Amino acid sequence: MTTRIPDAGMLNARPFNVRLFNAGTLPLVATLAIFALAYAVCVVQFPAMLSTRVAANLLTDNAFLGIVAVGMTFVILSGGIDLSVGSVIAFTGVLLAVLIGRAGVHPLVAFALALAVATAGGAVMGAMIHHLEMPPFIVTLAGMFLARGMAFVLTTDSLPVEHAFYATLQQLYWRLPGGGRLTLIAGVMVAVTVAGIILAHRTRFGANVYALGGNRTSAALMGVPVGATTIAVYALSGFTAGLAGIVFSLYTSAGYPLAAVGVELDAIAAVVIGGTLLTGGAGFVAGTFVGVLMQGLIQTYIVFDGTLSSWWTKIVIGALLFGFIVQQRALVWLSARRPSAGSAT
Amino acid sequence: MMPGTATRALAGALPRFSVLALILLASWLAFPGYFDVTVNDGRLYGSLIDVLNRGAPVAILAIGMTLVIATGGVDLSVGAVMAVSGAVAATLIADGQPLAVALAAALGAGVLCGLWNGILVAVLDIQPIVATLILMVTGRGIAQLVTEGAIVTFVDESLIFIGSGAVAGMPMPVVIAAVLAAAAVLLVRRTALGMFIEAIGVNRRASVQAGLNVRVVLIAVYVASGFCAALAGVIVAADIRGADANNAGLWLELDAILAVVLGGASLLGGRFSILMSIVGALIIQAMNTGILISGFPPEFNLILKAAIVVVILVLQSPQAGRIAAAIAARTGITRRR
Amino acid sequence: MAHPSPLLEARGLGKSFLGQTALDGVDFTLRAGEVHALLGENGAGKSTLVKVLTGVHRRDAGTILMDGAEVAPHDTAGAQALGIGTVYQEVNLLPNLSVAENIFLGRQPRRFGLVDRRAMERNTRTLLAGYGLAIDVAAPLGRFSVAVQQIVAIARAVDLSGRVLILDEPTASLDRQEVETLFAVVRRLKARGLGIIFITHFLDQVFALADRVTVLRNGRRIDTVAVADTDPMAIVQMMLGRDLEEVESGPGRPAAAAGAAPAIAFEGYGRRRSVEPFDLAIRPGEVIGIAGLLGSGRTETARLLFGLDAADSGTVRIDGRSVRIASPRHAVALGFGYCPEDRKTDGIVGDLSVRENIVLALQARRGWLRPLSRAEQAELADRFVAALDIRTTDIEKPVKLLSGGNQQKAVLARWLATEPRFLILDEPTRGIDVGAHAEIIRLINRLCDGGMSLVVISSEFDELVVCSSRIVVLRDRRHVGELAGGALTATAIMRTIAAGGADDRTEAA
Amino acid sequence: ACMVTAAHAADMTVGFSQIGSESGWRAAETSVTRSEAAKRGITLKFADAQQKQENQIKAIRSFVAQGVDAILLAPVVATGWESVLKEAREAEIPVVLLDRTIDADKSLYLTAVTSDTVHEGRVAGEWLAGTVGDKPCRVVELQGTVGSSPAINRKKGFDEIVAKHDNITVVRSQTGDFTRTKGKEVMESFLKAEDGGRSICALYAHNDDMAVGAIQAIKEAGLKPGSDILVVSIDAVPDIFMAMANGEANATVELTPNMAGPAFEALVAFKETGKEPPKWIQTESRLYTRDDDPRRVYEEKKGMGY
Ligand SMILES: Nc1ncnc2c1ncn2[C@@H]1O[C@H](COP(=O)(O)OP(=O)(O)OP(=O)(O)O)[C@@H](O)[C@H]1O
Ligand SMILES: Nc1ncnc2c1ncn2[C@@H]1O[C@H](COP(=O)(O)OP(=O)(O)OP(=O)(O)O)[C@@H](O)[C@H]1O
Ligand SMILES: [Mg+2]
Ligand SMILES: [Mg+2]
Repeated sequence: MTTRIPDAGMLNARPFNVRLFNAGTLPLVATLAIFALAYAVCVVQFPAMLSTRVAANLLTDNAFLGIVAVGMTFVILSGGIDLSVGSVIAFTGVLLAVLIGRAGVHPLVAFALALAVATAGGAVMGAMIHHLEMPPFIVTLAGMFLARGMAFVLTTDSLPVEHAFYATLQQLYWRLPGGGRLTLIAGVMVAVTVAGIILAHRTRFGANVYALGGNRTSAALMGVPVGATTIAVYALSGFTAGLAGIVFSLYTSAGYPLAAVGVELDAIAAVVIGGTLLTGGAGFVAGTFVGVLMQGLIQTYIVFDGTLSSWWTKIVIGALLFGFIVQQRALVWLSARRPSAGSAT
Repeated sequence: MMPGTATRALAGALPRFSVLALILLASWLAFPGYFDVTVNDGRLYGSLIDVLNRGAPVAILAIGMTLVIATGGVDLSVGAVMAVSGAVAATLIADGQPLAVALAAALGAGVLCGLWNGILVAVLDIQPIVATLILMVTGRGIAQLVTEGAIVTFVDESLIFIGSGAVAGMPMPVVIAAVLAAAAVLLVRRTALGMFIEAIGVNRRASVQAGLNVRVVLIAVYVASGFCAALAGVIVAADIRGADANNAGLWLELDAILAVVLGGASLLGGRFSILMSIVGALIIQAMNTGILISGFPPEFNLILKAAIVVVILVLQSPQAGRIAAAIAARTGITRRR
Repeated sequence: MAHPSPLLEARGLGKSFLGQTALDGVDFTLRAGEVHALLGENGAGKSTLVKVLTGVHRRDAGTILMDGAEVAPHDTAGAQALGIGTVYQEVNLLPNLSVAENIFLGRQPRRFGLVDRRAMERNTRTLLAGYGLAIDVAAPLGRFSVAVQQIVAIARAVDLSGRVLILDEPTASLDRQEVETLFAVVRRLKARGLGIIFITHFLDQVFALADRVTVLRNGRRIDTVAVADTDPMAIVQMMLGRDLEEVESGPGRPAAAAGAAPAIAFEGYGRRRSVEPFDLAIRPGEVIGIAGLLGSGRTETARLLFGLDAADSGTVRIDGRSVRIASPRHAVALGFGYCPEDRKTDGIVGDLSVRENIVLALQARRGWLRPLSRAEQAELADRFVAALDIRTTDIEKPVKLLSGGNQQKAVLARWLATEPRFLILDEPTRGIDVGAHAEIIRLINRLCDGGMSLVVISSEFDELVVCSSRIVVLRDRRHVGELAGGALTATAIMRTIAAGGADDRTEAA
Repeated sequence: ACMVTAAHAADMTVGFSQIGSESGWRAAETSVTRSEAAKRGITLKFADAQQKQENQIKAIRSFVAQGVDAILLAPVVATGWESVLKEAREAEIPVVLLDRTIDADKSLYLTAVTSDTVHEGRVAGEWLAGTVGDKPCRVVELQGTVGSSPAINRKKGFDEIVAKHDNITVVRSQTGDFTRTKGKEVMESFLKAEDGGRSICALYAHNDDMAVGAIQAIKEAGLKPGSDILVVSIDAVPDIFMAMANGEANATVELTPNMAGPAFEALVAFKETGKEPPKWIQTESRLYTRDDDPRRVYEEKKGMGY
């Protein structure tokens, strides 16, 4: 009997179905491949799109979205959702404009304050979700109303921000050959993404987030601090939303209560396009980054085309989105076909 | 119903109705005439009627949305589908087509949209939120394409009647919503559909292995949602005697989802109650009407909304439920669940 | 046990769920260096006791002491901090995380503050090697069978437990080798002075491993005795409160059915990368056992037969007509049924009531337009709750709130309710107590006499031998042999497996 | 004085960053712009920003990247354009603002073709003051989208006039989001709150669409819009003229959708002769009442793509 124990080991040693890449990273690979393909197609049609200018703009113009999407990725990985981010961006912008413009606070101080407020707001929502056991959807929807409402109370009009420091920050860019400029905020976005990747895949917190998304009760039974993690996740999302707000206010040097309407949906879309499951537990921050660029690319393509009416614009955006998703599905499906259990549905 | 489910249903209904009552009461305090209902040339007339009438479209959306959410999905496209169906109905009527044709085309368009969503979700296995996001963007474009961005106005009384007519004093939208709700409840509870939908929402793998035709059920719920959205779209267009492709149903998908969640359904799928979702829709509308009637400056609308939603949250949270149960127990009222 | 200083002690533990009492003044002591078996019928309160001890459930009454000092872990993390490692009944790991992450979740090795994957995976491999498991530890856990997952769960708990290890039915779907390995590990820990709580329904395992036994019935502690001073019959008597009338043992099903013509015939049936083509002819009233080691392809064979995985070779003929089984729906329509191995993910629909879970498959076959009335459903549910002795307060209780064994019974009931002509059972008696076990085997025998054919997959070779008329032996996803008549013995199965592997041992390595 | 070669209108490519298509008026502006460009043989690159400033900024950036000859910008909001317009200036591409000015250094754009939205509010207010004379008049106001500059300015202008007349008071003011549906819903609540509308003497709506919605609400409440309750609004879209023709509305202030015409004039002149146009080309805010043969105006405007 005992002689056969190693034998059993041998049996199991047969690497269970062998494949090109592990099903986990597959959506990411697919997303990347398709983005590359899409960009190539664009360039073929409009050679001008190859310029460093366009590439750099892609980063700069989507910086705030990219940043907020990183936070959103964590929320979605944990099996939740955060609808408040768009409003928080607007609120932060207005708050900064008021603090700097009216109260004459130095921008850096204002930044710190804004980040603190946004993070705290996120934490509060997380606490409500955990302790009141209420669906994230409603809690963050309330947050969405509140943040924009506060923005309106601060000002209904749009406030410009004139401050030497802002000007200098905006002038901070690295001119690429070919007229492109890698701006500060683009740098911030990339930095946040990298930080997100590390946080997600290289820390205990990250693992706990995935655990939560996988199965709350199991996670609890494995000793994951569910409450603390939930709160931390929404605090993080609040923080990135605040940071995105700062970036947006640098981007437009103004605070506007109607800014960033519907950004939450763009962010969620970017995350999901990036291959993260909305049900939580599976996905990649890197994928989100590509998802953001993908959306930016679609916008740029439309503008370059320049012949589309308002309605055709919408239709084409949808069509491109569809084409992209379907290709992604196809790729994943083709190489993810497994003979064994688990792929039941 | 078996005692078990009966009491469980009651336990679910209580907090929601009390929330609704609370909001109505608050509005009444803000505006004494709130509960007055008079008859004005054959139509019931009063704030309460407004709540029902204005709440009808979202309630109708919520019916379809409930089924979709029960399967663990979500339909972001309902707002856009409203715009499409409204546009189709208006343009056809404006071309002098008979009501029947216009209605058929409009609802047909909705069903097609639902079918599209359903196939994306059930066959291509795309995550519902993205799948329907596609139509959310495209749909409004299509609607504007139909109306060329203009507001198509019409004067056809038969269509207008659907929006602002009245049967036995009740505004038409309310009647339609009521009938649809009744039909939907019968459809899911008097057949096995309801159980299948819930089973799929709770454990799709197990449902497949039990021999359910999961794909067909999924497609069916999205079609239902599309149909409801189309109907709501026609009502909204008829109400303002014109199809506003740019704004019809804008952001209503959020209200619909909120209504369902307020109704107690989980976005992860599973147990659902169409009636509770409709109560959810009424809660939302009561809130909006209350804010309008209260006379606060509009800058505060969102803050009020947020405050109210938070209150609802606390009232409906299981925690509150437990506390209530404890109090009930102490005061001798035993509530078995 | 010379020095009876209780390591873990519980006094007068009480727990009730919404009016239903699950634990009622239970006293329990665990000594250092002992294996303490916890026995009882399904629904007796074993898992609840474990969950109360580890702080998953708030206790309503009673105190918990460790080394004589009162402790109050209010969640698993707290329990782990106290050195209590637990494998809960349902494999409670995270299918979306890698095997390594599952084992080291919350205590990952770190370098420069960052998780050191390489180290983590290295440690995992060495850890699992100790259980004869050499799998790709970077792959998501969900990709592995329940058996593999169970071993991983055990490995994690053992690694966590400094003082106490709690195992709630760890051997449910393990075969002899894994059980042996597990026992070896447990004995090592015992020697190290840990206290081990061991829940199982296999009495032979109790007598092989445990020092003392505590028996629960209806949430009450009946007695705690030293294994040395008792015998199986006595324990069964304590568990059931009555004597167990023995099931007729020996080669259970007469090969009599052998005469009849095969009703269902699979020929050259197989699927690439899954199960190599095989022939299987099933006669009415026949019970075919499928034996094999973990990963040998039993579950995959079952999935193939039921149309869950599409076969890419071979044909099926039913009563001579050749048919296509492209999906479970077809299979169900043809009168097939399938109790999956993993009741949690593939079986129960947790939030639905016991009633709904029982009627689900039947209703699915009738279609949505021909609903069973509430009355019919209730009647059906009541009948099977009685027949399989499913312990539940009422048939409207969400099935996820039932005890593990009772959930298993509910899934079985779902298929029996469809009165299938061909039923596939993958580890059917997983977590089912001796009393119910006997009941179920008797029921199945009756159905087979009524003409139902059966395929049973079980890691319990003895159980297979008892109830089947033929046994197909699998190895490495190949059908390597078939035993019938007098050849039906556990040892024969072992021999076939070993022999079947002989020729391709090199390929396996 | 930054252009080197004098281009001809014919071979001019102009990028047009439009806010979106949120209203009939906006659609009209777009189609008029297209036709005005076509008239002059200008190739128009059109970008719809879906109401998002970031999209408009993206659009301008890629116009610059494509090297268009000029850019038309209908800004969604007054602030936040400096940096991107600087980029345009560096690329020596003149920018013309449509229907809204921005608070930024005037050197950043060539000229702005807009109406004075505060003035529009004043015109509406003066009409009302003139009509009611010194009779007391309780006014309800339907505001545009909270925070949008037309809403803010049209309220500002109207309030200026109201302040001058003690007999006129704005008793209720809520937002109708510039849409018919909300206009109707809000008006319904106004009517309830002001005992069935009998105590309301006039409605001031920030745009015609809300007015049209409100008119229906008034009718359903059993009152006569246009006589029981005076209706004055802004934009002059066709449907309001139909309402006027039916005696259900009283006055509207025109906001012409033809902003591009003057803009192109200025651009062409600038490109050919290099002469700088004035920094602000104000379009007329004409008042229309029932005396202006609304039916005729309706017919005229119907074809303009409202
Ligand atoms: N969360 C819960 N809510 C309500 N009832 C519960 C809950 N958990 C367990 N029960 C009930 O408590 C009783 C004891 O359950 P428990 O899981 O402890 O049984 P068990 O001894 O582990 O049975 P098995 O051998 O089948 O695992 C059962 O009747 C079960 O229905
Ligand atoms: N050694 C292994 N490595 C990886 N996955 C495995 C292994 N063994 C089993 N599995 C997983 O378990 C599923 C069931 O496999 P299989 O049917 O071969 O197991 P089995 O023979 O039923 O034994 P058991 O069910 O006890 O694992 C397989 O589809 C596969 O996903
Ligand atoms: Mg148990
Ligand atoms: Mg198996």
